[in-house]
Amino acid sequence: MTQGLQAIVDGILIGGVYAIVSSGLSLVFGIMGVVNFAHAEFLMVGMFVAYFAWAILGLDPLIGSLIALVVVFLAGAGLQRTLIRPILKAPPVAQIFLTVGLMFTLENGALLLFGADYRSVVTSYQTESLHLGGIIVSMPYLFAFLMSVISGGLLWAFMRYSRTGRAMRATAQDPMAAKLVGINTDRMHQIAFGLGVGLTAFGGAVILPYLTVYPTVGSQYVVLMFTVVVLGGLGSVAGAVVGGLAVGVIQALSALVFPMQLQNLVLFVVFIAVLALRPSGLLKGASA
Amino acid sequence: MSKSAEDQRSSSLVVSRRTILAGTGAALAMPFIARQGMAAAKDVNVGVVVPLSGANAQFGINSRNAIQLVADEINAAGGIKSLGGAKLNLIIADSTSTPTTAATVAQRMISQNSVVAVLGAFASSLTLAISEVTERRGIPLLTMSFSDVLTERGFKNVFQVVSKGSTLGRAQFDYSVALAKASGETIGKVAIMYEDTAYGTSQAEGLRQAAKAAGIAVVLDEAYPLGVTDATPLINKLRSSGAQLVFPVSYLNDSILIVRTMRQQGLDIPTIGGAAGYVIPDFRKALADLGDGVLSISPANYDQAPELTERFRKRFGYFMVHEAIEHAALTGVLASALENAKSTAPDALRAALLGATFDQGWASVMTGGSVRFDETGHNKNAYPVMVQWQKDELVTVYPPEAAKGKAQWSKRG
Amino acid sequence: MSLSSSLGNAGTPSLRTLPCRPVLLIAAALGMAGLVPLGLDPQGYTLRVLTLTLLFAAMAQSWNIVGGLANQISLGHAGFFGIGAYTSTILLRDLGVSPWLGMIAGMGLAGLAAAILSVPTFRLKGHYFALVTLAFGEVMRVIANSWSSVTGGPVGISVPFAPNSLWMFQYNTVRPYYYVSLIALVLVSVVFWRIKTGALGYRLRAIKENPDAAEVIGIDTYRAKLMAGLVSAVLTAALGTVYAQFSYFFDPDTIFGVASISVRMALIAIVGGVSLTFGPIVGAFFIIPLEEISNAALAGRAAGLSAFVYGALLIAIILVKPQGLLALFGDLYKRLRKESSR
Amino acid sequence: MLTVKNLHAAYDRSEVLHGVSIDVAEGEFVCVIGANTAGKSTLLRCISRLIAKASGEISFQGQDLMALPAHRIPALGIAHVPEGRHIFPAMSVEDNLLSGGYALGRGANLQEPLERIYSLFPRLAQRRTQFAGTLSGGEQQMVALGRALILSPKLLILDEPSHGLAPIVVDELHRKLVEIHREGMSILLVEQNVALTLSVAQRGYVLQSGRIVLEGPAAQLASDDKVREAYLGI
Repeated sequence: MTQGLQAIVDGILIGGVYAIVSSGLSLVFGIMGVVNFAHAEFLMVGMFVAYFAWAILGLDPLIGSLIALVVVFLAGAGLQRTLIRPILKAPPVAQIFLTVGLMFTLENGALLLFGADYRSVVTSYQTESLHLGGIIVSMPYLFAFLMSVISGGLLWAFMRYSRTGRAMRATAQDPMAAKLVGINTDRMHQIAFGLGVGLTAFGGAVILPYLTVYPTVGSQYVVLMFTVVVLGGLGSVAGAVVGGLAVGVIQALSALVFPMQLQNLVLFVVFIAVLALRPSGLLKGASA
Repeated sequence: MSKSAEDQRSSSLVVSRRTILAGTGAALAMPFIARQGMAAAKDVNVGVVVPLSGANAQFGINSRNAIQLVADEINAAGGIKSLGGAKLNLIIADSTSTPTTAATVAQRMISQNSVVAVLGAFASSLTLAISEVTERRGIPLLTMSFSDVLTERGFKNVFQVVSKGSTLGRAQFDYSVALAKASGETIGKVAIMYEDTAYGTSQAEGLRQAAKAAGIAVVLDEAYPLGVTDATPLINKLRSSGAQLVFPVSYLNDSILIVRTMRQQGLDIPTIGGAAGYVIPDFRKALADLGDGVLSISPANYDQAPELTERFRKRFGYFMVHEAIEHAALTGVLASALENAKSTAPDALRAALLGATFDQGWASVMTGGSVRFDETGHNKNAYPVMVQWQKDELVTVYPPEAAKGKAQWSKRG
Repeated sequence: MSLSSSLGNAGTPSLRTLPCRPVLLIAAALGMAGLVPLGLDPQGYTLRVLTLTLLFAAMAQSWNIVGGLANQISLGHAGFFGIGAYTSTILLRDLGVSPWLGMIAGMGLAGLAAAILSVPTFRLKGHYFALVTLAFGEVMRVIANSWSSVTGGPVGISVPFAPNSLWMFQYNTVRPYYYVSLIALVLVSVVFWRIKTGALGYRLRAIKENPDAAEVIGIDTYRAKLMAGLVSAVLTAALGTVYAQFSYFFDPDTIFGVASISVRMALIAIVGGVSLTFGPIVGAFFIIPLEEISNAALAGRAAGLSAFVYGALLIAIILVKPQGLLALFGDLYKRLRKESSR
Repeated sequence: MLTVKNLHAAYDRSEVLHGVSIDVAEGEFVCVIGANTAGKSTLLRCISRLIAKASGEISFQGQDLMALPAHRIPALGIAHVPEGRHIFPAMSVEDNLLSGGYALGRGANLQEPLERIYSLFPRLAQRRTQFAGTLSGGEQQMVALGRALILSPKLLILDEPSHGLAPIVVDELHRKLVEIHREGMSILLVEQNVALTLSVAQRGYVLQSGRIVLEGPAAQLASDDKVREAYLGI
């Protein structure tokens, strides 16, 4: 019983992080219709930014995450303009492979710039945990989860209530009509891409206190992020949240019954089954 | 330069002309490669195939650094004297993380650069793939990969300088039990956690065998996927297993995750790592004080030959990690063998590698102070050591003949 | 003026004889391809690279049946490739069965896997299809990695060493593998071309242009896609056996690799020109040597540089011509003609 | 206020408009009628700059529109209700309406115009929080119209607003248009429903295969024999 409860708690904590990391990917797809295979690399970039903010400026990664968000937002907006915008009307295969090329470039660019060292931060709370009854809640996970919840909430409010958020939703739902009401859809794409990769970088920064950063760290998350996003329904930020929590809990619970080795097998079987039954994800109809 | 190598070179030039005539894309590569091979007429070309990109890049870089250091020293001291002072000319290439590519790269070095031997390729899967090429071309492959299979297939041209994975696993177990006993603790229940890679599984098999032989219960025996994003489920299982010792066999990312998660959950049973992630400077940097006292098995350690390994630290700024030590030893062995063979012909070189005990210069940097290959090509003088993080240094604490410091068993690593 | 106009005129007759030109060209190329290895070191690097190029061209060509003709971007073809490689190698290792027979067994299993996979995927479109197939490849990898008693697990599996033998599909030199790969490429290309120009190709095109309209005029969408999927999977599995026999050793990460197999198969077809018969061939003769050149020229300098340059080149190709290299060559050809006729 | 001169436009390689010229004066209600493929929508899309491949002159109140990107047009006071409505289906009715005021800039007060729309279309007020995609066709057309009107444009462009609507709804819609026009807005209307269109507009153009073949006061067009034969089926 305690074990099951513990697994669910762990699953929710990690799932919240999956959600914020994946919602950026979903945002990019929802608004631009581009499947970005390089997306997980921005998680790596975010971790590096937060790492250097810690190593040079002495900032806790939870604060460094804001720097990561801003820096990667700007970089993403620039990349959108130079690389993504020219292929928005190209066939999907071309988009997929442009982003695959970007993935190679970012991963190996990081290797060239920072070397292959494994870096991680030392925080005061790295081994602390709360004991609630029989349940252990580790502090770094809890902080990462809370940061994710807060930023997820801010993203939701931004998309729902702000003028730019409304314009972004309009662009996603009907680009032509968006132009007709005076929305600069190019600008919206740029913001969406910047925000999408920025959020993922932010997610990377908040998990840095318990993880390690190295150039290929993004590759651990590629398949995971797509699983989350597709489970929730491509393009839906709310879906990414549901998908993230679902993946976290599935992983934690499957470890109780099956060997850890089969964790991803269980996940993918659930993934394929969900898509077979509900081809547009768990949250049908909801949109960015 | 030997006759056969000359032949190959001229044939490769013919080749390039024909392929250009044939108009294939591969022909574009030829001028580059042919020129590389031509650059150093009198040198002995040595192939270095290590991962320089992808997840294993760090280990590939460490290995390359060590090989470069040793080659530079040998060249500075006058090269291979029996070959008229020929210099070691390293042909370095990226194996990537794909065995096919690694094998192709090795093929290229043999065909285009006439390398006399190949060093590499850190990961066992890459080395196995390369060995299929070197064996068919009769070129010696010198490696520090752990895989048991490497020297158990009857291949004549594979030389493995380290203890095999299963030996490491057994030593990891036996040394730990001995250390526990020495501090008055009796071990009844242990846990094994390993990444589901060639390295993890073969070392876990060694641990399992040793536990069986010692009659000690393995209460958790769990493989997990390499590069997990969350170790919590694993540690939950460990906590409820009631093990007195844990043997995690993992690379750095997972090692750090495992140790941190254990500490967060207040679990401080002794942790005895399976080399890899537990014996590199980044481990200690990442965990700071948490890393202090952690034990690990290691196929070699820098405190065994400090006067040599300090040169590495001086040049590159970090202590000489085990894959660097082993690759340095291999380079030293290769140079000595070339010296003895007085020839770069593969047969002569193979004979020279098999015949002798290498205990001079960098060849002596391995545990036991020497290298001697048995008929399968395995270094029978190698044995693993138990090391412990004491402050920022890795100190050899077991077996007694190699120990440079005392094991702190009470300090719960 | 007179010179250029005469050049322009000279071009006209060759246009009239155009229909027979491709056949001649193909025959000449095949003849050349057949002769090339005779001038190369039979164990050498160039021959190995050429062999891999042909093999990857054949793989990309079989991917092209699903990815090009049926317009379903599969990113899980490594699943079928690995089934082929493992089936023949396990049968050879445990029962001594000839890899040629093992190849047929692997093709059967891959066909079965494709049929099963089609159930959850046939209704999925575009990105969803791509992602489910990606998951399929990963599922196969996890199974091969965990089922150690049969597959050898993460340690990998070696093809037992045997003397030269056609029946056991094992050779000490690269040359025979070159010819096997060449024949495989020709066969797969012929299958591709027959499908493309045949009834199935017509149906697939109709589905690609307008799936709803295709249903209305009585095309069984599921059947057409399933057929394409089956043929593609079966051919890919056969090539898996060829690969296993050629490389002698493989492990789950390699044979089921997302980047090294699945994405690369698709990438080669796309870079060359998707759904074109010569696209995968052009793509393979570009990508594989490009990987080699960048590794040979740059890997010794700085870690990651060669892979970085490779990625940047990919980006550049897609930005310059999203339709692929063949279209790019077509543009260049047109421009050259224009300039020479000016 | 709007002048289109010698406009050519093409999709891919085929030219759809071959030198079209029309104009709309301040406060005028102008319609363009023609067959399905005559190029009416293309003409309107050119004015809103949705089609890049166009040449000729388009000016609005002396400003050259050809030099501007699409998203800069609404701020000049031109609102375009596109064919097929193109509302934002997964946004609430109110968000749809508010999005119409985007061109007014960040600080604009949209509350007043919003109330005006609600009083014009009371049905929308009842459904303000509902997703627009869940409304009926007629209601969706109201949303599309309301989204254009919230801008208080000088020129309102409508493309087939009655398409696919029930006759009763169409009548109501046209009454609203007349009402809006009376309050001083210029209107440029494109419709299939020629009879109805000519009954509400003041002046009209007949577009045929990308060329203007006839123009004049609406009443005169409605009584023209060729128009009656070709479009009114009489």
